[in-house]
Amino acid sequence: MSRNHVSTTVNGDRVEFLCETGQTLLEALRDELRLTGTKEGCGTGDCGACSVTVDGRLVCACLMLAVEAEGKAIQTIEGMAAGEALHPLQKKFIEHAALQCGICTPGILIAARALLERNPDPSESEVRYWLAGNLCRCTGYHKIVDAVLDAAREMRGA
Amino acid sequence: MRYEAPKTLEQAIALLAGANGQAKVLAGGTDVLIQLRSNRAAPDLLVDIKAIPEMKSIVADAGGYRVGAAVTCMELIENETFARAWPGVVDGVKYIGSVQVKGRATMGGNLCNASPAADSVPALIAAGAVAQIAGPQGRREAPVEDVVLGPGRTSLAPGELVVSFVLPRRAPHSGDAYLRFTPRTEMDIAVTGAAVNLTLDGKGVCSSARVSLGAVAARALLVPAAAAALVGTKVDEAALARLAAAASAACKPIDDKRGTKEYRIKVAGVLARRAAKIALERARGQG
Amino acid sequence: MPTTLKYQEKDLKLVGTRPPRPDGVDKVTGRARFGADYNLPGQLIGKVLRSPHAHARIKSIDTAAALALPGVKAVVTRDDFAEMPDEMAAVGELMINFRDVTRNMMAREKALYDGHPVAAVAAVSESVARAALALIKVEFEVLPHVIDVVEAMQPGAPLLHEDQFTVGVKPKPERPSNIAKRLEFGRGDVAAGFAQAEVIVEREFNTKPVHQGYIEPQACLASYSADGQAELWTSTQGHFVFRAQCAKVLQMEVSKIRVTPTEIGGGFGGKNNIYNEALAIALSRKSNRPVKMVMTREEVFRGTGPTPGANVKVKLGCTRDGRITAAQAELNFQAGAFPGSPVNQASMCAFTRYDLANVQVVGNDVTVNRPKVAAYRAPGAPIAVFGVESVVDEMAKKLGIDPIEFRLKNAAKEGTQTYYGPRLGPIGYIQTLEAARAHAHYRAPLGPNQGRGVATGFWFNIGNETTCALNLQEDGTLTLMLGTIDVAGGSRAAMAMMVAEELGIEFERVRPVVGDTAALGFNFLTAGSRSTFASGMASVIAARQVIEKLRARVAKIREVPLEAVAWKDGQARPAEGGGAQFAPMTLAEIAKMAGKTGGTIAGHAEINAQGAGPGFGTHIVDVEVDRETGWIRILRYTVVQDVGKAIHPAYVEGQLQGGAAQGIGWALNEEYFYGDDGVLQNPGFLDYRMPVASDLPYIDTVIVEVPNPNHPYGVRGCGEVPIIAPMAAIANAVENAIGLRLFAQPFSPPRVLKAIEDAAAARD
Amino acid sequence: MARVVLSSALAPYTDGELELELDVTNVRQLFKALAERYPDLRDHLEAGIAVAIDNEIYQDALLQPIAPDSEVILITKIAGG
Repeated sequence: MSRNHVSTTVNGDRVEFLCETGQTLLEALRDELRLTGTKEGCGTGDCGACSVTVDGRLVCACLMLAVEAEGKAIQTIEGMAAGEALHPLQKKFIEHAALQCGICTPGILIAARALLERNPDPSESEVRYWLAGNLCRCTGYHKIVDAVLDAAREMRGA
Repeated sequence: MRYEAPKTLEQAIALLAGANGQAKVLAGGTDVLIQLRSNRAAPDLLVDIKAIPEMKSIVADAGGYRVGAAVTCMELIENETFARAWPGVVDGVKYIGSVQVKGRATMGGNLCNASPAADSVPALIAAGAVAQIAGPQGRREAPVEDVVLGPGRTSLAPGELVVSFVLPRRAPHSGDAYLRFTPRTEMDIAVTGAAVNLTLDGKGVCSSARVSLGAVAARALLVPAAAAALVGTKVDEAALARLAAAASAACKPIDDKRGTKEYRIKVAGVLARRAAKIALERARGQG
Repeated sequence: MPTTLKYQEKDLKLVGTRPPRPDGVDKVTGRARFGADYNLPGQLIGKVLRSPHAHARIKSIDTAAALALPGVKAVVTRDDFAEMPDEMAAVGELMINFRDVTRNMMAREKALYDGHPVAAVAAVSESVARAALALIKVEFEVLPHVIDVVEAMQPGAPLLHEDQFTVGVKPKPERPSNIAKRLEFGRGDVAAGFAQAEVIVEREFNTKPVHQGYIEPQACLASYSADGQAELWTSTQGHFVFRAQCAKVLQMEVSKIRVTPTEIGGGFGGKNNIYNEALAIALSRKSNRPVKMVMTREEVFRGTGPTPGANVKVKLGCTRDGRITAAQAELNFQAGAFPGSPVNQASMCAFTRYDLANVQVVGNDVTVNRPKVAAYRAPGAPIAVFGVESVVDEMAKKLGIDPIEFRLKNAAKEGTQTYYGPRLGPIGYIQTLEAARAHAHYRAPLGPNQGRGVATGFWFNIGNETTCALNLQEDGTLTLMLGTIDVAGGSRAAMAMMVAEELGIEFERVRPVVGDTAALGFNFLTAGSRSTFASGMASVIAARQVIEKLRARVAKIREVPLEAVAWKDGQARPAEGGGAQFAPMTLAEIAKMAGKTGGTIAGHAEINAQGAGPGFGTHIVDVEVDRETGWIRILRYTVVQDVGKAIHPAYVEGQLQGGAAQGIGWALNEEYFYGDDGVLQNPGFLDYRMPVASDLPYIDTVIVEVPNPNHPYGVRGCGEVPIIAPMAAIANAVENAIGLRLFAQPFSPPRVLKAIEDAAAARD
Repeated sequence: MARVVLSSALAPYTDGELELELDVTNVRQLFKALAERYPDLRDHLEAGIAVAIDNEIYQDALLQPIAPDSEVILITKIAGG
């Protein structure tokens, strides 16, 4: 099977990899680049565990082919903290007990950051609808919503 | 399986034509990748059309709009002037999947995937949108309601693809709306959908209307009888009741995991009525 | 050291506070490693071929073409696993019929459900493995199937097991049946009780199977070496239990298998038993390469355990003044392809919230053509309670008594005789009812088409086999090695908090980790809401052992009598009235000297924890019903629960909220939807419809703390009770909103609208 | 003699007998005596019986003492999710 060569940027680093045409970005991240922080919960775009941003746009990595990453800028959970300094969302998730098993957490953090970049002051309802693509089975979402709202408050300096 | 990302429409058409029907167009990929994964599709060639500028642009054109078939749902939602002109079309687009899915999914893909439950299609039909189609034989146009024939089947000839959608110039006092019913608030497939597009005259009387229903037949339906219930009325309760009855009467649904026949028929009428009320408010609010 | 520590009230510094969980940073940075995140050099990818039929005889399996495909390294089928005797065998605490385990893992004579494994391959890549599956030829003889529990109980229904005769019926039946077991619980005389009743309500309910819905699919990695030793990394609720099951079906010695548990992406009971693990070891043994197996979401739905669908009949008799005189229920539960539904526990949970003189509960465990049930959070209880609490609510309404008042009139309390055996010890049921009645939610105004519902739940909670080790490190920090999986609830944090509280040191100085199966002796699953209770008990025992050793060491170092040394605030100090003065020693100072004064200091505990305290909860929910579409919106939700003691209140709240959310999903939309061919139609998240964030409101929590006398901090356990009441509470709220009672779960819009229209038609 | 009460769920295995007195001093002796008296019950004892001794439930506690004046109730074992 001939493989495609892809050059792309992941969390600011130039990377190259080979992939089969049918391989998804999620598979390339996890299996070729060993960035396993992005999770697979369904493989069909229904759970959001594989949320990443591509050129700033929030997407499911399972619904994008790896070959389509050519020349793009990808952000994954591994690039969210600045060195040792956690992103405010990461800090608030720990502080608010907004994670339990943690399998949905990377995807929810990436999605929440994308929300706050567009809307620094979302309402509870806006947070809930924006995160509707991210399933969590442990928390009932209560503490996740609180953590996002609190992070937004802190990031606004309010 | 080969992957190509042509930069021009001509190249894309040539690739599709040269693949003897074993090629698949890749726009947002939110349906195609699932088909690949489940072995429901096994093409030799994927033609990614997202590098073609014409298919990625939103152009205001003589009062109307031309929306590239590969424009993502999020790009369209974020285009505020388009959303003001065609809020009902944006309603439909907003219902498609999650924010993540909308970051990739396109109206072109939503149409050509040919699901009877596609959320943007009834809204486009009600809007009177025309699909611009290109293929080995050149370009042609078709009303959106004529593109899909049934589940998974379109009227596109081999090698043809939808390039863009043209939405007409808006008359004053016009409004459109799309509503769908799903058990969950988000992340669901329409059990039934209804789109209403109407224009009022200076006295508030409905001068023209188009009504379209989704997920109640093998493809999205244009329902002239439902529209006729509104035209010539002030869209009052009696007219809305006739609209609902006509909408329900037009349904030819199936029973499946997403809903029963009876349910779809009943709710199609309810949604048509509710969508008409929203369209009416929007028309009244428009200069 | 005793294996049970009694509750002692004392001033607490750490227990009851909210420190950050030790697994938090790894989980927010993507560094935490779950089942699918483990890889080994040279690993193969394993994939399973599954039956496309609900019921079919397997006439032949031809794997030659698959084996011939380049890149395929091994194939296993039924022929690769030994026949197991039809008898119950102990796996630690669990009694399992290994004849069934081997058949569920890999079909033998027959495929018994859509998704039943038939063969497995290991190949160099995912795509080669998938291609190999397509090359395996299986000759099926399709048989009639049965999924509905009532149909399966009828004489003449298609039989899953031709040699299955109903247990629990005397004399032994002459004909085989899908009813694997009948059981009956009773107390008093129900006929006399109903004769005393002035009002009787009798209703029938039906529920569909629902899945645990953990977001992480089952995933494991196995490596079998030529010397007969195997290593397994897997996402599990009990690595010791998985080891035992693998050893048994692979006929290996237990100590030859070392299981390392990964972070687990949700379990809820669904990861209590092996699926791919033994297949992965078998494939690794055959291929001499490590084998990784990760399920797809579709495989999770088709192949792993949902909870039963059920048919439930409930009859309640009452006096006009609201005293229950008799209670009766029949619970018919789908077991799936093999016996073992939780109908037993469900029977015991059905009425235990009430103080009843006359009770009868009959349960039937019924085999049907769908995956074998797995445990799901308070297994079976929500199903029974949906029926019972609906009938209780209807009774209260008939009598014109407030639903909480009615429950209080009949509430179980300390000393209440249960119908399944013992009297209840100290419990907090009445306290939860009173807290709910006092809550602002209970009095808040409601709008049109809105209604409020109340329901309550009970779960036993359990103890069981537990071990741990607490090692003082040379710098005075401690490592707490636990043998129970932290399935999500934050039990690592809770255990470390209890240890730090005992030792009088900062939480951060205790590092809790979950050890592999070689590090500790046997531990039962994290299940039954037992972990913080039992592992907490073990951790406290270990901590007290460490304190005793620290005191003894300091006595030697300072050359004073043992009685002269007290342990307080993380230091050895002169005991008041101990008669000797000496310079206090901190933990760090002792640790530094430990090696030169007799060796390092450690505590450990190996217990079978007894004395779990039952948990009770009361839920309040407000709904709004769209009469034109049948859509139910959850407007407000409050969970009140007695947890004994909340070691880490935020994590307890998380359990209460998460359990309620699962219960809401169960009530509203979740169901296994089968076609006429017995094939599952909705094996994906899209059409299975678990609640998303926009489907739910905030879920308020009220924590009630009535200490369990059999735990040093009063812990009861809290994970299971919150899923029990939501279905009934929502049904009761809908009834209050639109005057219509729902008898079939899920309360999906088409069903609710049909009920509304049928009721309207009946009125006309 | 300890007073032994069997959960009604066990009636099919004891010909309906649900209460008896036994001279036993721990759970292992109790199970042995019951198995001798009710052969049909033997498999169920092994397969999942818990005992409540004076209303405290014990699972898998063969050596748990039973006092002469104890009330012992046999119930089915409880697992969970």
